Amino acid sequence: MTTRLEMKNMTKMYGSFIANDTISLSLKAGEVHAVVGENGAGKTTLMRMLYGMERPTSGEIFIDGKRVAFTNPNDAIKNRIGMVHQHFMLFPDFTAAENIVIGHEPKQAGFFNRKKATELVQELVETYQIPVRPNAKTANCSIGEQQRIEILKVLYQGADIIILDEPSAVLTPIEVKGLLKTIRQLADQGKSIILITHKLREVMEVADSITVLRNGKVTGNVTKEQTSVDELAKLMVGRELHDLTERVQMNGEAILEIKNVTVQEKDNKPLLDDISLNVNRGEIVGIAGVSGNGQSELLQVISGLRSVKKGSIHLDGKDMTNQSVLSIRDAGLSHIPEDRYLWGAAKQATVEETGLMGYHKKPQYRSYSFLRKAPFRKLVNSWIEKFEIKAGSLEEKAGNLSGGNLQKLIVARELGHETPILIAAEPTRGVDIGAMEYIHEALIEKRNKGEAVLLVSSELSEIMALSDRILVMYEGEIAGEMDRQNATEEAISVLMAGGNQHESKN
Amino acid sequence: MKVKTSLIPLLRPLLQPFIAILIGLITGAIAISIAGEPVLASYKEMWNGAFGNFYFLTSTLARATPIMLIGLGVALAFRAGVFNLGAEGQMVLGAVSAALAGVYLPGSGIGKMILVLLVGIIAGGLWSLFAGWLEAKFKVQLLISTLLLNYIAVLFASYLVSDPFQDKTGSAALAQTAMLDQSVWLPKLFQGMSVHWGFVIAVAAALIMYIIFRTTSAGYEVKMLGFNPFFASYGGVNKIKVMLTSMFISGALSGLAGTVEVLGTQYRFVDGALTGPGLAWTGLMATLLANSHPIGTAVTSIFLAALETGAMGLERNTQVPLEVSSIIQSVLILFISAKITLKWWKRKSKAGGSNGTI
Amino acid sequence: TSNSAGDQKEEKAKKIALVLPEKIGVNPFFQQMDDGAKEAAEEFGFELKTIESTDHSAIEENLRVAVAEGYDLIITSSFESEDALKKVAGENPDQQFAIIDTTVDLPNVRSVNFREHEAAYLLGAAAGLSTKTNTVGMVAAMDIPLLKKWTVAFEEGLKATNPDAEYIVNYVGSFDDPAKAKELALLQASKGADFIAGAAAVGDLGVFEAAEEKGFYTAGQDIDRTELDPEHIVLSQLKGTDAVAYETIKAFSEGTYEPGVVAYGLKEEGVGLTYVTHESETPLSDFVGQEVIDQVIAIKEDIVSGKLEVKNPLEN
Amino acid sequence: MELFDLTLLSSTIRMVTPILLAALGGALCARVGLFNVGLEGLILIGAFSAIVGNHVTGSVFLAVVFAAFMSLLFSMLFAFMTINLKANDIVVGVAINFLALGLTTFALRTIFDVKGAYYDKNMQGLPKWDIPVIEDIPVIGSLVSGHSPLVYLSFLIAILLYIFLYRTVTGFRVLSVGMNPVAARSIGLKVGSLQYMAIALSGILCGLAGAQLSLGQVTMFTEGMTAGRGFIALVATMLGQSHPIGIIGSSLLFGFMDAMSIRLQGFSLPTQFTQMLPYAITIIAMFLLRDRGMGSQQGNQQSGR
Ligand SMILES: Nc1ncnc2c1ncn2[C@@H]1O[C@H](COP(=O)(O)OP(=O)(O)OP(=O)(O)O)[C@@H](O)[C@H]1O
Ligand SMILES: Nc1ncnc2c1ncn2[C@@H]1O[C@H](COP(=O)(O)OP(=O)(O)OP(=O)(O)O)[C@@H](O)[C@H]1O
Ligand SMILES: [Mg+2]
Ligand SMILES: [Mg+2]
Repeated sequence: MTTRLEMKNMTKMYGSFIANDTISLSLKAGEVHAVVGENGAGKTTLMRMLYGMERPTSGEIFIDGKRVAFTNPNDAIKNRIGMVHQHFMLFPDFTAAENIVIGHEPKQAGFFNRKKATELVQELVETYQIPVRPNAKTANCSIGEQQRIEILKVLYQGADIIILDEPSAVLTPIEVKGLLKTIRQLADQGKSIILITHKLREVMEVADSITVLRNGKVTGNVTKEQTSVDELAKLMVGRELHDLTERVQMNGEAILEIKNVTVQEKDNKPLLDDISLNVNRGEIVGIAGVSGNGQSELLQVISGLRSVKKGSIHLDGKDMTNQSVLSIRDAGLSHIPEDRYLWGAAKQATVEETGLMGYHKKPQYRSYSFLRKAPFRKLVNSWIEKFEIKAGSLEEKAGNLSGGNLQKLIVARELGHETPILIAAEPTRGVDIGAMEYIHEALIEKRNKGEAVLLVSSELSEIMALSDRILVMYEGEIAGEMDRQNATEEAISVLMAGGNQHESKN
Repeated sequence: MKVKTSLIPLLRPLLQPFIAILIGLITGAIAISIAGEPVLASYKEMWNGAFGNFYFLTSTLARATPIMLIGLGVALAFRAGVFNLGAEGQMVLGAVSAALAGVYLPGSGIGKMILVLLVGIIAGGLWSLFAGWLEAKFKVQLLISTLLLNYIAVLFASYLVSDPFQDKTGSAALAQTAMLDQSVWLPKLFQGMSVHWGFVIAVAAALIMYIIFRTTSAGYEVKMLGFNPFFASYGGVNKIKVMLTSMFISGALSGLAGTVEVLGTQYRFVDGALTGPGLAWTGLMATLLANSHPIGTAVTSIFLAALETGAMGLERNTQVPLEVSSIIQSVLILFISAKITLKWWKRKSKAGGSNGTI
Repeated sequence: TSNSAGDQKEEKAKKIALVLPEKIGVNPFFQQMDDGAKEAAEEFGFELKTIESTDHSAIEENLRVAVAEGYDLIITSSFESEDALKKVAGENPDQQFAIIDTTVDLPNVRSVNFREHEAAYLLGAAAGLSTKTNTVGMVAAMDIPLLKKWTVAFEEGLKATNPDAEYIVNYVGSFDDPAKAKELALLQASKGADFIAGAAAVGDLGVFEAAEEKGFYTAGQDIDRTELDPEHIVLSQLKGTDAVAYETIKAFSEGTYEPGVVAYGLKEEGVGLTYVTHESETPLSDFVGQEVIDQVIAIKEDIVSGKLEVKNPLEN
Repeated sequence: MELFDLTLLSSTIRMVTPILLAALGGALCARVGLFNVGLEGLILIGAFSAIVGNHVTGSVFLAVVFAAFMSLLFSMLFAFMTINLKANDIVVGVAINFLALGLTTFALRTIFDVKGAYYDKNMQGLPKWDIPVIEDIPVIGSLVSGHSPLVYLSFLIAILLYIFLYRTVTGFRVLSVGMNPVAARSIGLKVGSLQYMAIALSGILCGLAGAQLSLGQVTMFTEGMTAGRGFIALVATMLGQSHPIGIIGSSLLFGFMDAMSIRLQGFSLPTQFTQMLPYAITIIAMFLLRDRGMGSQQGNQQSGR
C-alpha cells in the first residue's frame, strides 16, 4: 500500500497552551487509522489542522508525497480530504440530497438541478451501500441518518481521506454496527480513513493501525496485531483500569414514581404513551432504546422542562407533576442532560459560570442575592481535580473545552448536588475510557449510598454494566422490563427494535 | 506581574475602543482634509467643543446622560438575549408620563420629584414589558415589535401634548406640556452648567449594573439566559420571568432617560425634542461599541456625546460645514466599531506566547 | 457688562450672532432670515456669525456659547428656541436678545412675531372665490398646533367667501417627505379639488409636481413660488423673515432697538399674498383672475383697518 | 370622504415600490446573516445619485444605473466593515445612515449650490408606462397601468429573487450561509464572497428604491427625503420572513394600511391615531404569523468541536 498522507511534527498552540506537540502520523491507501486518546488530548485539534480549519503553529503535511498547506477547508477538500465533524455540519432545512451536493451542485445554466442531485445521491447510496433518503428533510432524520448524510457528503466531494471525529458517540448499537461495516467497506474500496473514537472495542474491530495521544503528544503508534484493548487503555490513560466497585444489596423504597404519563403535541402521535415506572433508592434503573423513542421527552417531563397532558410524577412522595424546573431540582433531582451543548452549558460562559448553574441560589454559595465566589471556586476546583478536567482556568470559555472535558464538568456539577435522585442521560458520551471509569464509579457509589439513578443510554454495554433494572422504550411506550440478572444484549436489542417481551424471552 | 495579569482582562473591553478611536481619528482627518480644512485646528475645535473647558465638559456629560441610560437599558436586554430596539418609544412614553405627572399631580418638592421619576420609570418599563409579554405569550418577535411600538408610542405622546394636555400658555404653537414647577426640577450639579443630577443617576446605574452582573445570582441568571436559554431553563432559571423582568428594567432605564431629560434639562415634554437627536440609536451604538459592558457603555456614551458636542463646536468656530462634521462623526463611529484592533491584539498576544515557550 | 464691552470695542465692528434652532436645510424660512441678516450686517457694518443647531438640545448650548463669546446682539428664532432663550436670557440680564416668530416676555428680549393666519385667511378667501369645482384642499406637514395658523385660518377664509366649498386637509406626518405630499395632493385632486395649497414645508415641491401632472392649481409658502411653475402655482403666501431680520439689525444699528413685542401682520407688511400685497414677476393666472384679487384686496383692507379680525387659532 | 377607492390602491402600489425594493435588499442581507439597518441611508444615496445622474447625463436610464451604482458602492462599505473588519452590523448600519445624510446634504450644496432641496422643473422623471391592453380594462387598468418602469421592475425583481434563492445554485448557497455559517465554511463555501454578493445586490436594490423615490414618485431631491422608509422596509423584511413573496405581501400590507390611514384623516379621529394604523396592523399581522418560520434557536448552540 502506498502512503497517502504524512503529517510531520504538527504543533498547535493556543496562547501558551500546547494543544498538539510535534505530532506525526502517516496514513496508507485503504487503511483505517484510529486516533485515540483522553479528552483534550488534542485529537480534534490535529484533525482541524488537517482539514484547514486551524493553522498549525508549526509542522508539515504531505499528501501523496507533495507538501501542502491549507488555509481553509476548501484547500483540504481540493486535496481529497473530507471530514465528518463530531458535531454535524448540516443545514437542518435542506434535504439530505441538498446537504450532500452543496458546494458541488449539479447545475444547468446556473440553475440547481435538484432532480439530478437526488439521482446522484441515490447512486451514491447504492454504490456505497449507505442508506439515506435523498429527499428527507435533514431536521427530520435520525442522528444515524444525519451521520450517513455527512459521510455521503464527503464521498460525493470525492474524498480519498475521510476523517471521522467520534462518529459512534451518538449512535445506537445497531447504527454503530452499520457504521463499522461502512468504514471497512470504504477502506476495502481504497479509501483511507482516520477514525477518532473512545471506544477501544471498535478500534480493535475496524482499525489497521492506531496512534495514541496524551496531553498533546504521541504516546504510542501500533498496529492492531501488536496490541489489545487493555494495552491501548494503558497507553491512553497512563495507568491500569480497574473493575467496577462491588454493588451492595439495597432494598430502598420508591423515590421517583411516574404514573400513566402521556405527552402529546396537537393531534400527533403521542410522544409518551401512558408511561409508568418507579425508581427506588439504592437502585440504578437503565432505560435502553433507540434514540427518538421518547427517552428525551421522558427526561424533560421528569425534570420539568416539558409539561404532561395526563398522569402524575411523584418525587420522594411529593407530587411534582408540571412543577417548575427549579422546584423539582429543589425537591431533590439533578440531571445530566443528553446534549451538553444544547442543555448542559453555554459556550460563551466560563467554566466557573457553567459549574455554577443550579448552585447559584443555594445558601452556601449566596448571601443576600450576592454570590459567594470563594467557596464556590473551591468546589469547582475540587471537581476539576477529581475528574481530571482539563481547563486552562476557571475563566476559560466552556466552548473552548474539549467535548469530553465539558462532559466531565457537567457530570461533576450534577453529582455535586448530592440529590436523592440523578437523571443521567448519556453520561459518558464522548468521554474517554479513563473518565468513563470515574463516572461509572461515581454512579455506582451514588447508588451504594442509597441514592437513585435513572440512566438513559444508547450504549448497551453501559446499561448492562450499571443498571439494576432495565427498561426498554419503544415508540413512546415501555416495551419491556428486566432484571440485571436475566438481561442479555440480545433480549434488549429485540425489544429496542419493536419486538415484544415474549419473543425476547425465547 | 500579578496586578498586570488581573488588570488586562478588566481593561480589555475598554482598551479596544480606545485603540480604535485612534484609527477613527486618522480616518476623520482624511475626511477633514478632503473638505479642505486644517486637520489639527479642526480637531482642536472639536476637542474644545467637547472638553475645552469646564462648561463644555459639563454639557458633554449632560448630553451623555440620556444616551448612557438608554445604552444601559439596551445592554441589559442584550444580556438577557433579547434585542430591544424600542428604546425610543420607551423613552418618549417615560418622558411624557413624567412630565404629565409633574404638571398634574399635586404636591411639590423632593417627594414629588421622586414620584415623577418613578412614573417615568414605570411608564417606560411597562411599555417595554408589553413587547416582552407579546413575545412570551404570543411569540411575536421582539425585534420587530419593539421597532413598531416606537412609532405608536411617539405618535401617542405627540397626540397627548398636541391636544388634551397641550400647553396653552405662551405662543401655544408647540406641542408640549406646561412647564414643570421648579421644585421638581433635577438640580444642576454646578451652578450655570448644564449637567444635572441625572448624570449621577446614570453613572450609578452603570455601576449597579456592573455589580449585579458580576456578583449577584440575578445577574448570573440574566447572563446565562442570554448565552443559552436552553441551558438556563435546564438549570432552573425561570426563563419567562427573567426575560420579562429584564425587559421591564430595560424599558425602565430608557423611561428614566426620557424622564431625566424632562426633569433636568427641558423641564417639560416637547414633542419631537427627544426623537430628533436620535438618542435611542446613539444609546444602542454605545452599547454595541462596548459589547454590552456596563462600564464600557458609560464610557462610550460619553465618547459619543463628546463627538456630538464636538461637532457643534466645530460648526460654531470653523468654516467646516455642519454636514462635514456629521460625516466625520459617522466615519469615526464606523472605524471604532471595527474589530481590527482586537485581531491585532490577539495576534500579538499569541506571538508573545509562543516566543515565551520556544 | 455689555455696555463697558461696547465702549472698549468702539473702533471694532460689533458682533451679532444668529442662532438658528435647526439646520438651515429644508426650511426656506431660515434661509431667508440668514439672507436678510447678512444683508443688514453688510450694510450696517456688523460682524455676523450664523450658528445652526444640530438638534433641540443644541439650541441652549449655542445660545450660552454665544453669550460667553460676547456677541453684542444675539438673534434667535421660532418657538423651538423659546424655552432655551427664557433660561439663557433670564440668567444674562445684560445681554441683548431678539427672537423672531415667537414671544419671550423678558426685559432684555425683543420678540418679533408674525400673524401668518392673516395671510392664510387671504389665501383661503382667494381659493374660495377661484374654485370651479367647489372643492379645495390643503396638504399640511403635520397635525401639530403651530400649523393651525395655516390650516384653520385658511379654512375660515375659504368659508367666508364660499360657504359651500368642501375643504379637504391632509397631513404628511413629516416636514421632509415630498413623495408623500405628492400622493396626498393627487388624492385630493381625485376627490375633485381644483385648488390645493401646500403647507408641507419641503413637501410643497411634491404638491407642485402633482399640480403639474394633474393640472390643478396650487399655492406656495413664505416666498413667491409662482415663478417655479406659473401655470399651476398661482399664488404664494408670503412671510418676510428676511425683512424682519433686516429690520431688527437695522434698528439695532440705528439705536431704535428696544425690547418688547413687535408683531408683523398684513398691516406691517410682514406677511402677505402675491398680487394682493406684493407684486409678482409672474403674470396673474386666469384661474384666479383680477376680479378675485380685487375682492381679496378688499378683505385685506378690512383686516388692515381692523374692521375684520382674523382670530389667531392658537389663542383660545 | 370615501374610505375605499381605486386611487387608494394605485397609490398604494406606487408608494410601496421603494419599500418593496429596499425590503428585498434587506432580505438578502438577512439571508446571509446580517441585519442591515443602513437601508435608509442606502436609499437616500440612491435617491440623490439618481438626481445627479439625471442632471449630468440627461438620461433617465443612466440616472437609474448611476443610482444603483452609488448605493452599491456604499453597500460595499457596509460589507467591508462587517465582513472583513467584523464590525457590528447594526453600528455600521446606523453610521451609514448618518453618513448618507451628511454626504448627500454636503454634495447637494457642492454640486447644485442649493440647500434643502434640488428641484428642476425641466428635469425628466421616469416615464409612466401605459400597458397597452390592460390599460383599457376598467378597474385593473387604472390600477396596473400607468406606473413607472421601476414599479413593474420591483415586482419582477421580487419574483426573480425568489427564483434566484430557491432555484439557482448560487441562491442555494446564499441560503446556506444564513442557515448555518459554520457548516457553510466547513464545506469550503466562500462565505465572505457570498455575503459580499448578497450585500452588493441589496445595495443595487436600495439604489433602485432611491431612484424610484426621486425620479419616479417625484422628480426632485430633498434632504432626508427617505423619511423613514428604510426602517419600514426593515420591518417589511422581517414580517415577510426574508422571503421574496412574503415581502411582497408585507410591503403591500403596509402600503395599503398607510394609504388607508390617509383616508381616515378625513374622519374625526386625531391624525396621530390614524398614523398609528399601519404599525398596529403590522403587529397584529405578526401575531397571526407567529408560528411560522421561527428558525430553531438550537442551531446557535452547535459546537464547532
Ligand atoms: N480555540 C481554543 N482556544 C483555547 N484552547 C483550545 C481551543 N480549542 C481547543 N483547545 C484546547 O486544546 C485541547 C485539545 O482539544 P481537542 O478538542 O483537540 O481535544 P480532543 O482530543 O478532541 O478531546 P475530546 O476527546 O474531548 O473531544 C483542549 O485542552 C482544549 O481545551
Ligand atoms: N474591499 C473589497 N471589495 C470588494 N470585494 C472584496 C473586498 N474584499 C474582499 N472582497 C471579496 O470578498 C470575498 C471574501 O473575502 P474573504 O477573504 O473575507 O473570504 P474568503 O476567504 O473568500 O471566504 P471565507 O470567509 O470562507 O474564508 C473575496 O472573494 C474577495 O474577492
Ligand atoms: Mg474532540
Ligand atoms: Mg477568508
